[in-house]
Amino acid sequence: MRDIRLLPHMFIPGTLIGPFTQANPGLGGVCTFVGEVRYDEGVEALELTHYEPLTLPGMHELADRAFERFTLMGLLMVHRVGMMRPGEPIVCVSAAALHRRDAIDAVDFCMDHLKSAAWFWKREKRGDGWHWIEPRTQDHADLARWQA
Amino acid sequence: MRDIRLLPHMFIPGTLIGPFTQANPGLGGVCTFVGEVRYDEGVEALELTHYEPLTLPGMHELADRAFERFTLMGLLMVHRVGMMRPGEPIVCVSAAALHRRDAIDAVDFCMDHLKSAAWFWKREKRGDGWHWIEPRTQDHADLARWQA
Amino acid sequence: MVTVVFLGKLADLAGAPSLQLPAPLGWEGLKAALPPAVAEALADPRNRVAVNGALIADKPGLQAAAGDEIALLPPVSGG
Amino acid sequence: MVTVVFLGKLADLAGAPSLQLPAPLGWEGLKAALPPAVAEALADPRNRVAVNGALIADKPGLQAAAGDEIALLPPVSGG
Repeated sequence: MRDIRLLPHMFIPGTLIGPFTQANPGLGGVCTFVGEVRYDEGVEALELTHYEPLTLPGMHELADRAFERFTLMGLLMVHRVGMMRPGEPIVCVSAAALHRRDAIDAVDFCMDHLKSAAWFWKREKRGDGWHWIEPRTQDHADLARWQA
Repeated sequence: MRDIRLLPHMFIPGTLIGPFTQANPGLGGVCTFVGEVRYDEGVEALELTHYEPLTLPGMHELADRAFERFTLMGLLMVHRVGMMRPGEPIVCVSAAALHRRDAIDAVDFCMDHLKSAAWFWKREKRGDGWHWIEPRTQDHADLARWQA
Repeated sequence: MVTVVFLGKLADLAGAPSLQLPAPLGWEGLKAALPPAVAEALADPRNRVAVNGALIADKPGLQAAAGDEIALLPPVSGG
Repeated sequence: MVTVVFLGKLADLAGAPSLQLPAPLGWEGLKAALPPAVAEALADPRNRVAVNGALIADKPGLQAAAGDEIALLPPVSGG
């Protein structure tokens, strides 16, 4: 079960995760990460731009690599694009596997790559206008863990 | 938000995770692991025995250590006890944090400890009767990762 | 009386989940009152003993009074 | 015509999300037609170029024909 999507509208993670879990009978474990737009001081909105011809194929390639690297039964990878408000879900990655190590590591792997190696450009709106967000040093360090 | 429970009856993870997420407003991410009883060839049922005076305090100590080790906003740790059928959820750990690394690592940490260092005794029923399950070598290796 | 609770495999060896023994009860008294296979298993340091929910470090130093609960705990099993 | 799409910060520099330029279009023609700040940014190897959704390794070798879409991609940003 493989479900990779870009969503231009608000979503409720529970409505994706329930069916995803049901679609992988016989699994040993499911790990799920849901990221939400944080209530950072002064941030009114966040906009995530993508470039369709690269962004979705890039997510599919990332899923391919996750399936090669880990023993998975299923992978769900859903990313919001467009305008979001603090508190809204922005990303949901769920991995189903026979063993928990594969499920947890696959989610970790996908999240690190989505955060700093996927074709998204994020900017936030503050009182004085829009500001582009640079990846944090921590994000680059997280990504480097998988390159050994 | 801290919710540590032993459950003697079947539960639906979604009914725990939704309210848990709602109870931690301002979070950046939530990581959740749900383990289910696998459909292993010939296994008809699984029984998880605990010893109340040690098992629940042990889970609370584990939660204390997770809160010390990671920067968490909330932690949900629910474990089934009693008789289970293949396909039923057996454990659900969910961690909410400002940053994904803390949420994912806290779930990983708690699961490794619940699997091989918590006071549970697991046995499975096959055609020829009940068999106690020994921790896998992989479980000990997983646990050792946190002792550095 | 002292309640002795057997967990995991030790319940199989004991043939019952628990047992009532007269108080007071020390280590030698406990071993003498248990089925031989359980008494023997207690020598294995991986099998732990708790009194009223607290693990004891010194098994031969066990002292249980009336109303106490002794738990005999084999290594946890899961996976 | 060739469509030129600006992503992220490059859209701010260009003052628009996209631009139509006459075909055929090469690297020098592209740079000459862009606002100077964008043309300058393209020299930075961290800013990538894709033609019809495929990243190109050799920017100066760019060749776009009528109907092609050129995307100018700054480093991704997120976190």
